[in-house]
Amino acid sequence: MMDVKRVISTIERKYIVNNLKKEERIDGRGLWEFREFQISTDMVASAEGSADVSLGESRIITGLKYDIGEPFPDLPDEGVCTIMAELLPLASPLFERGPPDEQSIELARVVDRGIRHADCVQTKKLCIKEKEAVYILFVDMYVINHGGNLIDCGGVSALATLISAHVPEGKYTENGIEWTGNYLMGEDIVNELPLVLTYGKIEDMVFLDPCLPEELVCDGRLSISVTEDKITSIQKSGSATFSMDEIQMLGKKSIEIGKELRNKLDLWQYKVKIE
Amino acid sequence: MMDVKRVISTIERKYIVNNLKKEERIDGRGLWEFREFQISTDMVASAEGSADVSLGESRIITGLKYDIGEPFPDLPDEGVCTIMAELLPLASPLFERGPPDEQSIELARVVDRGIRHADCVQTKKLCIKEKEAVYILFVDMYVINHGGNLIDCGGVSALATLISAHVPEGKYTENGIEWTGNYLMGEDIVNELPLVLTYGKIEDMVFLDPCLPEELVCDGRLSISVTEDKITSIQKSGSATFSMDEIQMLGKKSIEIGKELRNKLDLWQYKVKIE
Amino acid sequence: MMDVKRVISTIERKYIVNNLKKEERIDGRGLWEFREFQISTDMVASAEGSADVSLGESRIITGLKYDIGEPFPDLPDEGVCTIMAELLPLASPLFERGPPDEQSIELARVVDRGIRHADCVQTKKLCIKEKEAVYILFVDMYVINHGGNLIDCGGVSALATLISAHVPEGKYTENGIEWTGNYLMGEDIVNELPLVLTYGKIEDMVFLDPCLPEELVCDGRLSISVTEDKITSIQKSGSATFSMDEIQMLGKKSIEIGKELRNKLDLWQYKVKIE
Amino acid sequence: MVLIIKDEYPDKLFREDGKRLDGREKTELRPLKMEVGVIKNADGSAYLEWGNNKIFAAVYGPREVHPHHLAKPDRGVLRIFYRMATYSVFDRKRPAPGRREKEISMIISDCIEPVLFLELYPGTAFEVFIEVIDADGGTRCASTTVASLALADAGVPMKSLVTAVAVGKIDGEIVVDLSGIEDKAGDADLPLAITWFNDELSLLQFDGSMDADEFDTCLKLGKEAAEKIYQIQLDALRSKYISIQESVNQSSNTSGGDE
Amino acid sequence: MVLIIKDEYPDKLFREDGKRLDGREKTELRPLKMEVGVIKNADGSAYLEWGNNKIFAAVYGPREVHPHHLAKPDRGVLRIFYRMATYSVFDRKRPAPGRREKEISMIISDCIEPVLFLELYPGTAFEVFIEVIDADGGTRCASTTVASLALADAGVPMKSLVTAVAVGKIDGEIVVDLSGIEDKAGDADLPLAITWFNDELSLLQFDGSMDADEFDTCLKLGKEAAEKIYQIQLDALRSKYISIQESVNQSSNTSGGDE
Amino acid sequence: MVLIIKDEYPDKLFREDGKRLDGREKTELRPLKMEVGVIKNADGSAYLEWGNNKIFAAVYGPREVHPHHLAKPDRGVLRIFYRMATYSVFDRKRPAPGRREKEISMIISDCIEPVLFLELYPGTAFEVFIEVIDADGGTRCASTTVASLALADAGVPMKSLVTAVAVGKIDGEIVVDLSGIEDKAGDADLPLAITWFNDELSLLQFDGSMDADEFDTCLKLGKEAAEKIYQIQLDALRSKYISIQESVNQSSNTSGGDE
Repeated sequence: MMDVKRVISTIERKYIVNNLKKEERIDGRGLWEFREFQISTDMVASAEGSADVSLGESRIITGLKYDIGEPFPDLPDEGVCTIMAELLPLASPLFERGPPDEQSIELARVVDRGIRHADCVQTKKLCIKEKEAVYILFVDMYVINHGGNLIDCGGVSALATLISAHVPEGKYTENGIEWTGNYLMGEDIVNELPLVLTYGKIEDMVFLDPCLPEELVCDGRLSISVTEDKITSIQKSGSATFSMDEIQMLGKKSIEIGKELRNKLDLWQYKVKIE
Repeated sequence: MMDVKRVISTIERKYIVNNLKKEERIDGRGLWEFREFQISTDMVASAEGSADVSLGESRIITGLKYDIGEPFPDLPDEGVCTIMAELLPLASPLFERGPPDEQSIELARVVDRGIRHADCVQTKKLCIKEKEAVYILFVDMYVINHGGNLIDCGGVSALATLISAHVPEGKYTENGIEWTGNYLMGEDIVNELPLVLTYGKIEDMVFLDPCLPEELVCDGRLSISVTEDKITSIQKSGSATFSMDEIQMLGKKSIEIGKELRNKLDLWQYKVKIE
Repeated sequence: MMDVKRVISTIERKYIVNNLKKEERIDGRGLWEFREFQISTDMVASAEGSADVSLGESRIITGLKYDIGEPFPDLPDEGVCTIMAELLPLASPLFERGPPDEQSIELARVVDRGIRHADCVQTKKLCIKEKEAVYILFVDMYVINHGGNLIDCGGVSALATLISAHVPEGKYTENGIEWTGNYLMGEDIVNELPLVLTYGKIEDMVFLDPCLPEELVCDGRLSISVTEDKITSIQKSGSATFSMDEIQMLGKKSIEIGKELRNKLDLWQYKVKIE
Repeated sequence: MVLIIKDEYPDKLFREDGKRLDGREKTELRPLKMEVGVIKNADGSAYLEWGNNKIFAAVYGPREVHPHHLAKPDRGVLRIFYRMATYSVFDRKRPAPGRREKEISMIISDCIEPVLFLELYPGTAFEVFIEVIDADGGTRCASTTVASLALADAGVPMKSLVTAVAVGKIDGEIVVDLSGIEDKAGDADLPLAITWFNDELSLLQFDGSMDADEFDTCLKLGKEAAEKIYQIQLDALRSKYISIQESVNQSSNTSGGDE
Repeated sequence: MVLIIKDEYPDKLFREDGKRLDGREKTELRPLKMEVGVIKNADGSAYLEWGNNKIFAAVYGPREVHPHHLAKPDRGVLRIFYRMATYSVFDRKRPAPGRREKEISMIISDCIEPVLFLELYPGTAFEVFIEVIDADGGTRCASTTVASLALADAGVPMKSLVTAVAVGKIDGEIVVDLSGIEDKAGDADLPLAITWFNDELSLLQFDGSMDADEFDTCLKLGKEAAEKIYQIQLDALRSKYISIQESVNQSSNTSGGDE
Repeated sequence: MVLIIKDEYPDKLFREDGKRLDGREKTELRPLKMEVGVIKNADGSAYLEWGNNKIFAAVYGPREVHPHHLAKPDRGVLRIFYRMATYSVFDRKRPAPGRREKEISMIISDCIEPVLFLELYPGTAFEVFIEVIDADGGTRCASTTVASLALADAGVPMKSLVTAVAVGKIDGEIVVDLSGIEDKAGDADLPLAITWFNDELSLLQFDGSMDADEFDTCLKLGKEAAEKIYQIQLDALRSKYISIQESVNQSSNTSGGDE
């Protein structure tokens, strides 16, 4: 496995670095440019929401299931949304079989944190009866092809899945929780639209949305989640270090690029219509 | 481990094949002949039913335990019968320690499926109170010696165990489930007597009840479960392929041989008597 | 790992044995002498009781947590005290990562058994309401440095932890279990003070409290738990065998040395005072 | 606690007009679509939609076997890893692979192995990863069919493709290609697979209750259905070849070839 | 939910006539039966019935150690795997081996190792698998006893057999060979094992509360009981030898030897 | 069932006098104490108390990597194992290491790796075991700080120490070094670490909601706080050196050196 990485390192690293020094990317993009997003939603009939999102050659298929459980004692009127990710060995010779590894956990966690602190999921609307019954949403991401920067692909995938959700609405009665015949959809579940932006760093060069060859040779990454005008989450990974100035610059840039991407993707179009 | 298999392959395969071509078995049997069954039952004092069954040199000791639980929501008035199998490393140098492997799962599943679709276990009689309390029977098979064709040995072992069962009869009361002092036994639990018959295939030759050397060199197996006049389950395993004609012939033959074996074994004799 | 042990074996075993033959220990102690105990308690703010105990270079930090659960059906008015031990890889190059290994299980079990049969923990005082609610105490031992004879160090560590306990006292009410504002402390929880004494055996020589080099080369160990005048538990480990005479001698000696140690340690001083 | 949604298992699995609930005739297949080369990182891959089933298969190999002790000195091994996404079924599946997934993996492996020349690849493994994204009855047949296609896409030498389909009994009648609801509410299920190089069955399972005559009918109908599916597999391979052809032609056009 | 069966722990563990509930005297053993060579595939094996205990032991080795890092370059290793069948106890045991089973395995291993010449088998393992089919108190002693017999049956060089038995205290009286009910309702339990080559104890455990005198009595009674069991072990080995002898004689007779 | 203790999360996290609940100013650190060489068996070790946090770190290496396949032929690997004692938190933690512990281990590893010269140790590992005995907010920063100290104590060549501290927002105000209660009831948490050799950040996490200006303030205050902690780390290393010095002097005195 790691041999692949090493071979790429020695051959491609120089080439990638030399390009970056000229502010060029190996796939022709500018330093602050995303690859193309492709999105389709609600294509999984068994799920109560789903999205198939590609970012360049990275592809993640996400689905939503729900359960009804008791709320946490300290949040008696709030539902719960959990994010899981699996880097399927189907998706890359770099991924191994077995229980979720560190990379899978990181993917789920960074996407989760970007959402959690952004007032994205309307947890209070996911309460059926205080202290008794709330929705638990499971947003499960499966990586189908690994083309680099799974985090940003996963962030959009999770968000599109939540927006496409159609969860049967329950009413608390003496006999249990009965279906009203309606569904919780779109803004019943989602409020803010946080996006996560990931930057690679090689030597002293920083760039947005690393593709796979860049990701394999980079020293580290920084993922920043943003809403319309706030930073809601940051995660550094890898052995790179960042200067204070770089961090401040990337914070501001993320809010700015996030705004553009949010407009371009127009995720609310993925709300489903049920007659 | 696998070395054993390989060594046998090269030395014995030819010998076995040559014999089969003359419609002879290495242990002198005919192509459609079972080895001897030996059965004793209810010898485990801690179990609510048990059987020690040998088929040639294969030996499986099976016990029954019960629990009381809630029924599945879609079958509110039916008890549950689960089958487990463990290929103990005690039984053969071919078996490894660790959680149940594919072979153990296959043994349990084929025996289970033969029973499940044959109206064998009287699941409705295992209901104590609809929607509230049903019996869960655990039929656990332990392989003590591996002499080939564990499936057919296990099938008889599970059936004899169920027939020998003596499960305390519970009555639903306000204070819980109380023992009536009686037991569920024999036909309270078992109705039909399905048997499973396993055939080996080497090259284009098919034969009943493979012994261990035959099993180790054969290309594949076909297990067919039958009641008095119906086929209730089939499982092919291994890399052999079977022609349509072979399959049809084996289906008819299984019903026929099953009838003989059922008469010979006379399994109802193992119903226990409790004064 | 085991290489370390083997190297020590060949080099040090002779030296240790030769010394023992002259009734001398490599650290200058007599055959029936303990190394120094150092004890401090209640230093973990998050725990409801804790102790940091060193025996020579062995060091174990133990903490107490509690939960409230249902009693076992056959002991409806008794709380439960469980002991766990973990040999942290932090503590020695001999310890490996992973789930508790045999040595950890042994440490926990021997300490547990010494306590269990000695009328040490006042399980009846840990009952809040018969059949409904009892305390479950978790006494968890972490080995911070391994200097030999973890068992005797752990025994004192567990006992000091229990004595230092301050568990919120619960009262059963219609609305659940409410805190009375008081704590269960000291003799509310502990009655007898059992101590465990471990002996090493090399060839035909027996000695108290093996230090690490002695433990690594010895043929076996014998741990004896004693109260004021009774033996309450014995555990032999390793491949040494003991003659009847040796066993009888060690039984008597343990009661005697236990008495001295109990006086010297004066464990009741570690009861906490809460104003 | 569960949300109570009145259970909608139909009383009958045939409509008044004699057709099945989804409008099919007894021997009609559900809509079926296949594509190869869908996962760039894999040595070969395929995607299938069959009714509401949506399944990916990716092939890696021949490559080193992990753990090593599973390697065989005299031949290659075929390892199938069948997995279902948590959201592919009505009640969320637990994330860890379960018993059932391991069992189906083994069945698919036994079913495909006869068409491979594993003796040519000693010490190595072909690993086929199958991910069921959406499940709607018959996933083991659909997975076998798509996995066989992915192996062909990977250029692994094969004696033939393998094609699988289920026949079954619903409301006492024999039908082919059970849908999810027919599978659950039906009386019997008989998945089979055909290895075309010898026209034999490499998968045969059965659960239900049938006499010998019914059983013979099932086998006959199963083979007929498999033949139709086989054509769709071949088309999927051909269309990749064609699209490569076209892109070659196109690029020679664009680059101004002298036709 | 559980089925409520009134609990039948007796108030007293002695009958009016001074005998134990199963009619035994204080120093009397439960019925005890052993047989060797019961598992054909194993290098050596033994079966034991002791009261309601029913236990198999099988020996494989000397053979390669898996995983390799457990092998020792300068000696063989003895690996004991003690397991209980799910149905061998009143409440069904969970199928996976638990903590207790691992602990007892280690105890039995420590107990038997002193009689082996492991230094003669560097890099290899003797693996002893013990399966408790029915449990009725004292399974660790019974398992030690039957495992030692299986090793002898395997022809593994041994300094002597090992024999184990429990002594205990019930209703304040010291008795040998506790039954299941005496074990649960009794006051103290002291399993011990004797390695006959040096007449020492290789297993010694104790849980209860005893003063030094009681303890001495236990040791004495334990040794006396072990001596009786040892004879039964020896008989089991002899009867195999005899039956081999007989079959040899018989076959030479049948084949018409010239006596 | 749980014992109902009225929850005592305060409404406000500042007192009337403008100080924090534990009496600190906004930019004041909790009491902080470090010591090296506390675990004799380790190649290097350190202990830290920071508020109520109590944390041990031990370093082993360079040593062989288990399992072998994690070794890298061209450089050493740094492996961090962060663990919390079951009793280090309010609700007993489950004994097995959880997801969160693995995640924090990875974060700490990424954070410390930049100061090491791993390329000098091909094929080997430095393993750092961190045990949180008592937890009180900010354990990842405290663990990073104490692990870096333990590596220095082990004599591992380093470009510089690493120092970590959290900045956060409580009741709308930015403060440094969040206590446990501030962490739980506060609005935002921003742990960072500084690698002194290049004055850059090797750890940066953030959860909360801040605009760009607030964020800049956090970074500034974080760096100032880290500088104070760095001095305490240096003191801990110096005092070991001094105590070695003293004991050397002392022993030369006692042995009657000729000063």
